[in-house]
Parts: sequence; C-alpha cells; structure tokens
Amino acid sequence: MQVKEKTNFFKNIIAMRGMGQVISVSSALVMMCIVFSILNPNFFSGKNISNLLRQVVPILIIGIGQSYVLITGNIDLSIGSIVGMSCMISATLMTRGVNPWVSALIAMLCCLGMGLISGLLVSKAKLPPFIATLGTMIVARGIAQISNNNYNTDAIGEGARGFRNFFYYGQTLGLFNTVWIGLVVFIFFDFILSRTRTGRHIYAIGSNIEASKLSGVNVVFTTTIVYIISSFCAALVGLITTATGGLGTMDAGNGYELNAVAASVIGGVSTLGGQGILLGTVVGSFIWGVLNNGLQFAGAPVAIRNIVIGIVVVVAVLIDIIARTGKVKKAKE
Amino acid sequence: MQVKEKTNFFKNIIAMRGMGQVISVSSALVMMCIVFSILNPNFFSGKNISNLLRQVVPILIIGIGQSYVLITGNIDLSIGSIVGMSCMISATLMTRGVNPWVSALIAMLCCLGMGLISGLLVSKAKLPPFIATLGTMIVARGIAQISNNNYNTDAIGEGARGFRNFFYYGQTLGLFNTVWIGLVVFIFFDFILSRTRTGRHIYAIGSNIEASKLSGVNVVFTTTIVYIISSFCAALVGLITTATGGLGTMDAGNGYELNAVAASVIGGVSTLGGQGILLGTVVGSFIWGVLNNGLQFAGAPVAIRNIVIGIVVVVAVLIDIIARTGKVKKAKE
Amino acid sequence: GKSETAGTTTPTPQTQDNTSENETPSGGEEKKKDYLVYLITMDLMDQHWASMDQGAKAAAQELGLNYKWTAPTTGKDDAAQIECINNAVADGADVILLASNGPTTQVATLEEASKAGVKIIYVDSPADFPAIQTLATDNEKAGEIAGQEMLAALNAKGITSGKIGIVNVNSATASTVAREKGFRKAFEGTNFEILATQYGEGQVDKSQQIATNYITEGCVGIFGANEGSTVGVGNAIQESGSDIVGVGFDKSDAVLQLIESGALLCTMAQNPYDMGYQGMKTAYAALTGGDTGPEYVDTGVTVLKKN
Amino acid sequence: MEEYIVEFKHLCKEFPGVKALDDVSFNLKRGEVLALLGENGAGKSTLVKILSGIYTKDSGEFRLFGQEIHNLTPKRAQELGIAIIHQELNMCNHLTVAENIFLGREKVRFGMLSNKEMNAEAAKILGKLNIDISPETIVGELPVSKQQMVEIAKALSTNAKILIMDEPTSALTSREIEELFSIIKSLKKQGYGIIYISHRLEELEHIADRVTILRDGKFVTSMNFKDTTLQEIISHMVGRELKEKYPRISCPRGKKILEVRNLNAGKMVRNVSFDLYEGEIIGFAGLVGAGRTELTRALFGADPIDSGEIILDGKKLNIKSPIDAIKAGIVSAPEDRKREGLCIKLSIRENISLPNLDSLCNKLGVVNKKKEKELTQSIAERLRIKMPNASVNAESLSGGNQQKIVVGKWLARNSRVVIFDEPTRGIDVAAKVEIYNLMNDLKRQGIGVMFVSSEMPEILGISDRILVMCEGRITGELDINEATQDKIMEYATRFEKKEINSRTA
Ligand SMILES: Nc1ncnc2c1ncn2[C@@H]1O[C@H](COP(=O)(O)OP(=O)(O)OP(=O)(O)O)[C@@H](O)[C@H]1O
Ligand SMILES: Nc1ncnc2c1ncn2[C@@H]1O[C@H](COP(=O)(O)OP(=O)(O)OP(=O)(O)O)[C@@H](O)[C@H]1O
Ligand SMILES: [Mg+2]
Ligand SMILES: [Mg+2]
Repeated sequence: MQVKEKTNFFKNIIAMRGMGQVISVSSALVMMCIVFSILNPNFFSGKNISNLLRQVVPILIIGIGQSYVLITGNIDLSIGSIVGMSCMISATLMTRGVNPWVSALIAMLCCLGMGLISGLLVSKAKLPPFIATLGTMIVARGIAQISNNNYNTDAIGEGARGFRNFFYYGQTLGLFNTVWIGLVVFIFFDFILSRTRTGRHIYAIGSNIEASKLSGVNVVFTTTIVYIISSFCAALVGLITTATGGLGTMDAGNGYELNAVAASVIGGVSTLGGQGILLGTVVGSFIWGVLNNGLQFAGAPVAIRNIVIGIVVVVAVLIDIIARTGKVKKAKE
Repeated sequence: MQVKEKTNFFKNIIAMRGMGQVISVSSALVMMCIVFSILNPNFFSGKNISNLLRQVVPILIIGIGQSYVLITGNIDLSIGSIVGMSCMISATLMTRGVNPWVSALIAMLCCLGMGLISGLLVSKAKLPPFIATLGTMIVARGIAQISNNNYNTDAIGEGARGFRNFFYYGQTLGLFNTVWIGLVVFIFFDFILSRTRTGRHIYAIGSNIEASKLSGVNVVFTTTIVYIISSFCAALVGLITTATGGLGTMDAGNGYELNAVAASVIGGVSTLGGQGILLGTVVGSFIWGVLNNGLQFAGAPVAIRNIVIGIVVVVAVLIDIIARTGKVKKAKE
Repeated sequence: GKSETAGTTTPTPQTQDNTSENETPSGGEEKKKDYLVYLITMDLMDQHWASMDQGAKAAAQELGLNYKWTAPTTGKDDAAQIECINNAVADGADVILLASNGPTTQVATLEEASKAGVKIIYVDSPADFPAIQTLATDNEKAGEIAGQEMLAALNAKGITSGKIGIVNVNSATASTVAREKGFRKAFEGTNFEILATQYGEGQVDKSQQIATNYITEGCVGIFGANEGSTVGVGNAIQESGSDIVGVGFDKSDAVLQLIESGALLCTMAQNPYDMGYQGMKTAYAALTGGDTGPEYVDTGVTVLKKN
Repeated sequence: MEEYIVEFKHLCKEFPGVKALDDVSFNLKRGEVLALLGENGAGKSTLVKILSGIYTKDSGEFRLFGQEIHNLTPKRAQELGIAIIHQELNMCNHLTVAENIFLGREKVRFGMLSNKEMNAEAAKILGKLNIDISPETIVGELPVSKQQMVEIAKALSTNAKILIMDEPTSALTSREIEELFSIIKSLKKQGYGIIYISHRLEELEHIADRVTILRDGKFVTSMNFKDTTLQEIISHMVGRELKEKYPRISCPRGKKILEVRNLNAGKMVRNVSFDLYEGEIIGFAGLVGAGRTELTRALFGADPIDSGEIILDGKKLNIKSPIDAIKAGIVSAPEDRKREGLCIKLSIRENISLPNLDSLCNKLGVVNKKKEKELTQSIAERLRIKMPNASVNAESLSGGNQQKIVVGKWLARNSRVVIFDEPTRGIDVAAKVEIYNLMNDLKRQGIGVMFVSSEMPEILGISDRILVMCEGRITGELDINEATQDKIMEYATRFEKKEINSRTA
C-alpha cells in the first residue's frame, strides 16, 4: 500500500499541468551539468555550487516577475530598467546618509509606482503591452540616470554593511542569504499563482480575457497587480545589485528583460499567456545561469561561447517539443 | 464631378484598414516636429532634414522586416544580431581584399541563411518564436564575433569607396542614396504585403493560423519566407552600417530588435498578428528618429532625455487610442 | 590621502547654476561671436563621460562658449555616434570634441564635417583623421603599467606562477581592448597563465560574478579593465578574504574605498575632467586664432595605491 | 397585469453603421420559456447581451424584477441572478472544466483555493446534467459539443433565476439535446424564467411557452406557442412565405467521383470505406465524437492518414495537406468557424478570396482587386450575406452570416467534392434553405457533396444516402427511402462490445 501511494504521488506530480516541459527541460539541465563537470571538475566543487546558486537568484527572481506578466498574455520590457532604478535610487539615498533600510524601502516604493503605471497603461489605457512597457523601460532608465544627476553613486559605505550582508554577502544555515531570498520569493509567488484566487484569475486572463471579463474577473485590477508584482521582483533584484556592488550604477539591469523572458519561456511559460508554472521558470533560470558559469569554467573561447549558448537555449526547448511529439505519436498507436 | 472624385479618393484612403492609427500617430509626429523647430530653428534647416531622413532609414528598414514577422503573429529578436553579422562578415571580407560587392553578397547570403533557420525553427520545429529567435540572436552575435576572430575589423579602405558611396555617403537627385534605398525597400515590400498572394497569406496566418491552413495556405513556407525577409532587411541595414562606419564592429545593431518592434507597434502593427500596414511602420520609425534627432537639437539635458523619449513613445500611441475611443463615443451619440 | 584624490576625481558640481547653458548670453555680451562647441562621447551612461562633461562645461562657462553634450542614448553604438556628429554639424557646431568609438569608424563622417568647416578635437579616443589636438590616455601603455604593478606585487609575495583572470567590458571597445593588450604584454615571458578573457559589459554585478568564478578557479591575480569591472573585481576579492592581487582602471569613490580596504592593489586613474577642460580651452584657442598647443596631449594615468 | 421578471421598453442599440435594436419592447415571466426568434442579424444576441450587462443600451427602459436598472455590468447581472450561455463559446481553454465553471466565484478557504471542493461540486453539477466529463479535464482538449455542455453547466451552477441560452444546441447532438430539454423543463417548474434562442425550430414544441420574434432589429410580434404554427412563425421571421424547409431535388446518379478504401487515421477513423457518386449528397450521421469530423479532416489532408486509399475520378490521391486536397478538387467547410473557418480580423472580402487567390492573381502573384470585388459580390449575393460592405471585419457579422462566409469561400472553385461539416450550425431557417439549395446546386452540377450534420431532420430531408458512424467506423448505410430517425439512432449506438476493448487494452 505504502509503495503504491508513493507511486501515485509521483504520478500526480508528473501529471501536474505544465510539469511535462519542466521535466524534459530539467533533463537538458542535467546533461549540461554533466558536460561541464567533465570539462572542468572545479565546476562541481562545493564552493562553485554555492556561488552558482547565488548567481542564479537574480535571474530567477526577475524570471518569476516576468512569468506572472507572460501568463496574463502580456510582457514587461521595463524589468531591466526598474532594476537600474531601484539600484540607483537606493544607493543615492544611502550615500546621502539615509538609513539603508529606509532607502531600500523608498526605492521599492518608487519602483512599485512604475509598475502601477505600466499596469494601468496596459489594463486601463489599453496600450499594447510592448509599447506601454517600452515607454516605462525608457523612462525608468532615465530616472535611474537623474537619480544621482547622471553619475554612478559613490560607495554606499560602512553604514550599509548590514544591508549588504542581508542581500548578498551574509550566509544563513550554510547558504547565502540571496539564495534564501530567492527561495522565499519562489515559494511565496508560487503559492499565490497556484493556490489563490488572484492566481487563478491570472491564468484565466491569459487564456481568454473576454471570457474572464464575462465571468466577473476584474481584469484591470489583476493585470495591474501583475505588473506591480513584476516591478517588485525587479526592484528586489535592484537592491541585491546595490548590495552586491556596494554602489549604484546607472546601467544596472540593462538587458535583463530578455533574460527574464528567456528563463520563463525555456521553462515552459508561453508568451501567448495562460500557460506555465513557476517551477519551470526556476529550471529555465538555472539553464541560463549554469550556461554562463559553466562556459567560464570550461574556458571556452569567448568567440564561440555565444554560439554555444544560443544553440543550447534552442536545444533545451527542442528536447521538450520532441519529447511531446514522441508522446503524441505513442498515444496514437 | 472632378472634385467629387477627389474627395472620394481621400475618403478611400482614410477608410483603408490600419489608416486610422497611421493618421493619428502622424499627427503626433507633426506636433513633435513643431515643438522641436520652435526649440531650435536649425531643426528645420534643409541640411538637418536631409540628415534626418538618412538617419531614419535603417530603423525604417528593420521596422519593415519586423512588421512582416509581427503580422504573422510571430516576433524576430535576431534582427539586431543579424545587422551585426552582416556588418562583420562583409567588412571582414573586404579587409581581406575581396571585392566589396561580392563581400556584401556573401554577407547577405549568410544572413538569409540565418533567417531560414529562424523560419524553420518557428514554422517546422514549432518552437515558440521568442525562443527560436532568441537562439538565433545569440548565435548570430557569436558569428559576428568570430568573423574577424573576436576583433572589430580594420578600415575597409579606399577600395570600398564605391560601396560606401552607394550605401551611405553618395547622393542622387539631391537626396542621400540611403534614402532612396529606404524608399525602394518600402515601396517593394509594401507592394508585396498589400497586393500579392503572399501578402494575403501573411495577414491570414497572423489572423488565424488554423483557418489559413484549412484554406490551403502553405503556413510553413510563408512563415519561413517572412523570417527570410526580416533577415534580408536586417542584412541590408548591416551593409549600410558597414558603409557608414567604414569597418565592421561586432556590436553593430545591438538592441535594434526592440527599436524595430517600437517602430512597428507605434505605427499600428499589432504584436498579436494580423494587423497593421507598412505606412504605419514608416511613421513609427520617423517618430523614433525625430525624437532622437530633435532632442539633441533642443539641447535637452542628457539626464532627462530618456524620460522624454519614453513619455513621447507612450503618448504617440495614446493619441491614437484616445482618437479611437472618441470616435466610438461619437458614434454612440 | 584618500580625500585628496577623491576631491579631484569626483568633481562636485555646483548644482544651482551650471545646468542651463541658456544663461551663457551673459558671456555673449562680451561681443564675441556666438560659438557653439559640441562634446560627443561614446555613451551617456559612464561616469567617465560625465566627468569629461563637467570639465568641458566649466571651461565653456569661463570662456563664454555655447556648449552641448550629446551621445547615443541607447548605449555604445557606432552608427548612432555618427548620427550625433551629423546632427551637430547640421546644428551649426563650430568645434566638436569627440571621443571616437573607434579609430576608423567616424573617418568619413569627420571628412564631411571638416569640409563643412567644423574643427575637430579628440578627447579620450582619437580617430584616424587629422585634428587640431588629441587629449587622451595611452591605453596600451596604461594597461602595461597595470600589468607591471600586478607582477611586482605577486613577485614581492614570492608568487611566480599561477592563473590570472581578466574582466573586460566587451571585445568591441577599442580602449579597454588596448588596456588588456598592454596588460598581457607585461606578463610575456613569465610563468603565469592568463585565462580566457571574460566580458562583464562594464556592469558591476556581472563583473563581480565573473571575478568570483575566477577566484573559485584559483586565480592569483585579477585585472579589471574599466570602472565597473574594477569594482566587481574588488568586491569579489574582498568577499573571498584572500590575498589575491586585484588591479583595475579608473577612479571612483567605490574603487578608492576598495584600495583603502586592501581589496585592490591599485587603479590606473585617467583624467577625464582635464580632457574636457583642456579640450575646451584648445577649442577656444582654435576659434579665436590662439595657440592650440601640441597635437597630442597624453593626459596620463596616475597609479593610485593605498598610502 | 401579470408579473414580469424582465421588462424592456423602447430599447435601442446602434453599432457603427448598423441599428442592431430599434425600439424593441419585450418581456419575460417567471416560470416560462420564451423563445426569442429571428433571422441572422435580427438582434437577438444583442438583446440578451444588454440584459446580461455586456452591452449598454443607447436608449430605452429596462426593468428586472420590477426594478429599474441602470449601468449593468456582467458581474452585477450575475449577482442579480442572470446567467447567460453565449452563442460563441467563451471558455478559458487552458483551464480545467471545474476551474471554468467556478471562474470569478472561486471557493476559497483561508485564502486558499479549495480545489477539491470545487472539483467535487463540479462533478455533481455535471452528473446532474448527465455530462460524462471529468472536472479536471482541460477545456481546450474537449470537443466543441462538450465545451458547450460545460458552458451550460457553468450557467446553471450560478443559481440564477433568469437563464439565457443563446443557441445552446447548435453544437450538441440529439442525445445531449434531450438531456438539456429535461433540465429546462425541471428548471421551469422551479420558477426560472428562461430565454431561449435557437434556429432549430423543431425544438420549440418540446419546450417553448411563448415566442417573441425580431426582424431587422425591430420587434415583430409576441405570441403563445400553442396559438401559432411553425409556418406562421417562419413567415413572421423572414417577412414572407418560405416554400419548403427541406427543398429536395432529384438528379440521376452519375459516375463514381470518390472512392475511399479502408481509411485509417488516428483513433477516430477506422477502416472507413465508401463511394460518392455524381448527383448525390451523402449525409453523415452519428453521435458526437463518432469521428465524422476526423474523417472529413483526414480526407481534406488536415490530419495525417495512417493507411487506406482515396481515389478521385479513378486516380489514387496522395493527400498530405489541405493544399493537396484543394488542388485535387476536395474542399471542406469546417465545423468550428471561429477556430478553423474564419480569420476574424480580416475583412469579409479577404476571407472569401483567401482560398481563391490562385485564380485571382496574375503570374507574379499580384491580386486583381477588381476580380476580387466581383467574386466577393457574387458570393455575398448568392448566399445573401448581410453586411454593411465587404471591407468590414468578419468579426462584426452575426454568427449566421459568419457561417455563410465559411461555406461561401469554397463556391468559386471548380471542385469535385465539397465537404460540409455542420454547415447550418447557427443559421436561421431562410439561410439554411439557401445552404440546402447550394448543396442541391452542386449536386446538379455533378459535384459530390458530403454533408455532416447532427440535426436528424435536415439529414433526412436533404441527403440521398446516409452513412452512420460510431466510434470511428461506418456502422450502417441507409438509402433515404428507408431511413428513419430510429434506424439512424440504432446504427449510431452500435458501440463495440466491452470485452473487445478489454482484450485490446
Ligand atoms: N460588436 C458589434 N459591432 C458591430 N456590429 C455588431 C456588433 N455586434 C452585432 N452587430 C451587428 O448587429 C446586428 C445584430 O446582431 P446580433 O448578433 O444581435 O444578431 P443575432 O440575431 O444574434 O443573429 P444570429 O442569429 O446570426 O446570431 C448585426 O447586423 C450585427 O452585424
Ligand atoms: N472521448 C473523447 N474524449 C475527448 N475528446 C474526444 C472524445 N471523442 C472524441 N473526441 C474529440 O471530439 C472532437 C469531435 O469529435 P468528432 O469530430 O470525432 O465527432 P463528430 O462525429 O464529428 O461529432 P460532431 O457532431 O461534434 O461533429 C474531436 O476533436 C475528437 O478528438
Ligand atoms: Mg446571435
Ligand atoms: Mg464534428
């Protein structure tokens, strides 16, 4: 009996919606790890694993934010700039002597404000999400630039040591705090998405916005919330960036929006909305992170590195499609 | 009688599908131009107009390529990298003594090959376009990098003077050759899209891929063609870039894919497919070009320049939406 | 020692009145022709350029010149920089202070500009086209100095072999590529193994990740090729707590603090403010028929170490 | 005065270019089934969309339970006890059946969704309706008919007092329709007011108490069903006498056009063999999921063929895609117009010309706009498609007129075989007759017609021969002279015995 229940448990997990792609992409991830550790045994050293985990977290967090937006069938291009905005605002305030935590809070609030604007532009003003968030992307970068009058900030200094430890340098129970932050963010937002009403509505909107409206789903509210969540995630990564570098840099987060989309889509989140689970995004961000870390360890010539990355990204998703086509064929027989 | 026919002609143009947005966004463009020429009369000098036209062309051409892809309901992220690839391959060959025109042809063929791969990944392997072209984007950048062994090329030199004049420096009938190239590209691809069978199929696929298949549209073929066209446009811009700079730079075209989407979407092409006309893309690219040119003339403080750009992009599209909502309201009364 | 260096490097702008060049008419009252000078840099993001702008602006105000700063808004982009030059010419610029993206990229455009009567002065990075003056750092030489500093420090510790990592911006930025070249030169003929260069796009967090990975691989020294790379290298070394030798480029408050704390051995400080300031003076001289000085001014680097 | 639960007075609603409702007054009593009838585009859907808060009225008065109502939203309408089953399916394809049923009013415990509870309740509701679907199935994987049943279940689960059904049966087969009718009857007894919209007039005698008829957005009449005849209703709807509901013509049977031998395609087409002759219409009858659509898709090249032969005019065909089929002369009008039939963002003209571009283009592939206009015009006239002009989006047409485009786009081709899969779904009586006439036309021209339908009367009324399918096999063939509804049902339920299933498993 015990055994059977266990099998059922696994069966249930496998049968979970969206789990198919997660499993096939995970197998691509495992293959990558094996190749990298053959190329350089250092890759699998405890020190590197712990490092790697910490390096993946920022991508993972923005990936989660982007996944939320993608599942509603929209996109958020402003993510990278919001990272920069959060980094610059918080660091500027800290260098002007404001308490680091208060600075972080203010930066966070400003970023949530930008998210609110993106959300309202998409949901209320009915702007195409590409344009709305391209607009906020450029504006947020501009805000990052004027924060300290077009200069990167000075070092945030000793007073921010606690802040830096909390977000980057410190460890708890043998893992970097950053990793714990990533874990909490994942668990929390996965819960929201899979277990709450808002989560359900997010999927519904992405699946059929008209039907959702007719069923009484508050589309404006939910869409706006989703953009605010995505900005929250970006702002959090911005704070991690500030803590990491110990200063505010105006181009922090540049280009992250596409990394976030990549992590999401590799993990099975559809850019057309309605589909995907956050566990997929986690696997997707690991593919991205391991690739970058592993290629450095493999000492691959820089020139062909991009070619390898591009091919791996495509192959990772192809594996899933082949796996599924295989399944379809089998089902037919 | 004569007069009536004329009015009908204008009425017909206004009634053309997609023209609504073109008209309202054009009005935003005109407003921008007026503001800029008040801020600095030099903006409307003949010299600047001629300059401006030439500056807009690259964005216009990649915008046209991206519009084709967007109308089928897909996206092409590889555009920027293909610009780089075309630029690096052609320049590398030229510096190695290959005839400039032959070099350009070879670069073009390589880029069309990348387009073919993108197209097949999307249409045949059924990869999500975001992933497929993210992959080719990274790979194409890698190819740009290995072209000259991870260095920018040397100057393409005197032998390529004819090539450089043709694509950038020369003038014909008082206009820069680049402008003529842009004009020809626009007329040709607008004709294909609005007048031919392939054009119809492109719209049909973007509107309903299943219905198109069942109506005998060759979806795989058409989708692939569209990616090849988009690569063609990008490769052309790459050649213009080589001619402009007189050497190959590995990061040429970086980020252009989003500019191309911006130009398209501002002009009314929907990222969901099936909608938009190339005239809109032309207006969209002018908005982008005039903004960048005009802000320099206005001597706007660097720090707030991005903020202004972001807001204008959003407002340009908002004007259209307000215009249309206004129309609906009027119809109701 | 720190406050002294920081004072010159991070110019504190007098925020009240220097933002609007519209007030220059007061300078114009001196019955000079209304000259317009443009500063065109590689991008808008780097602190380096902002310092240069400060220098140029200060001199322009002293001399009563109209002055505009521009650069591609989207990041470093050759074509966009060419547009900036063309626009400046169309706007009626008399002199352009140019930090050229590459040695040859802008040549044809500069020919056009020069034909239109615009005078050219290079700041930071010259192009292969004659100009009134070039004010720049000899990047390869500076890179070699950085390498020599690192080698000396390693030898002083008794280390004569091991791995060395390089964090660069990207392979397309001529100035940082030259620095790397010089740095590698310094290690020719030694037993040190220089690992494949990694590119962090000048972003602190990316560079820091790369440096952390280098440390995991067991590097004994790491070189950062610009300000962002250097901060990343310094942070990573500081975190590891090891005595890896870190050498970098550019000076900023963050870099200086890392030197103070011992995480970095030294940095090669350039003088962007001087480039801007002196460049503007040369522009004035060229416009008013004064003496424009030598064709090449090496604004030099200072090796900044912990005192 | 009787107590009305819904009262409309002088209602007007205008869309750009169309007066969809023009001074309509109408009402609904407790415990009655009101049939709302009218031709395609008469304004029925518009009327009920106003009632459910989706559209706002331009002018007029509107009372619910005696209360004047302003600013109705879908949510508010739901709270007031109005449930609507839309004409076009409105499901979230990525969500499960239970998730769709409870969308917008999910059950929550401690802030968490209680999926178990919702699944159980959904199962109960589905059970009550005799719908055999697991609540955890993803809706997008269900056939249209099942989706329609889910939509009905969803409407019923809201505990509404007023139920609006906009063509609920258009995607259902006889058995499911019967289930639905018994549900409607029991709801009526419980005091529900039901507005029922349908083009299948035969259904009315089972359920309707009263009929209200609209024509061109105007109220025509309202009368008790008992006091009228179908004939009278039809003439009110179309504004003229309609000669025959099922106009049959007889043609001599010519030579064999199509021969299908042992066709296998996927799980739902097994060993299918039949012949099709010039001058005949073959009807394909069967229960939902019998595999008729799959058969048409396989013949048309939309699904891959596993084995078997397709022989057209004596030549063996190798059909790999619809392109091959169309080239060979086999064309098909699919059943799900929104998903497979129309490009809704394109104009009517572009939709009609899409499969005909080969004949509208010159050698360089340039479309001849004049020819295109003429073609569209002639087809629109032939099918009497009601539209402001041919440049408007297909989306803005009423359901029936959309269906006409799906069929109409194939008429300009010289095809050998035309497949109609549920061509009259959602079409009004007059338009149905037009489609029948069209099939008759084709038959007269010696073109083979395959007619898939779940409506027994029309299959019996139009076909010359009826093939009945069950579980992917052809279980019976009936000549029209011997065919009856009972015989069809008998063949349609010839399921394979269970032990065969268990042996293969
Ligand atoms: N959203 C809309 N925009 C423009 N016109 C519309 C819209 N909805 C309906 N119409 C028009 O209003 C008229 C009435 O349409 P409605 O859908 O109410 O007809 P119907 O009686 O339900 O027809 P059917 O039986 O075909 O479903 C039609 O002419 C239709 O084209
Ligand atoms: N038991 C089933 N479970 C889920 N899907 C099914 C089942 N049986 C059939 N289907 C699907 O139902 C759809 C419609 O069924 P099918 O086309 O085979 O029947 P049909 O005879 O054409 O019925 P219809 O009257 O709906 O046209 C197909 O997409 C088929 O894959
Ligand atoms: Mg209707
Ligand atoms: Mg069917």
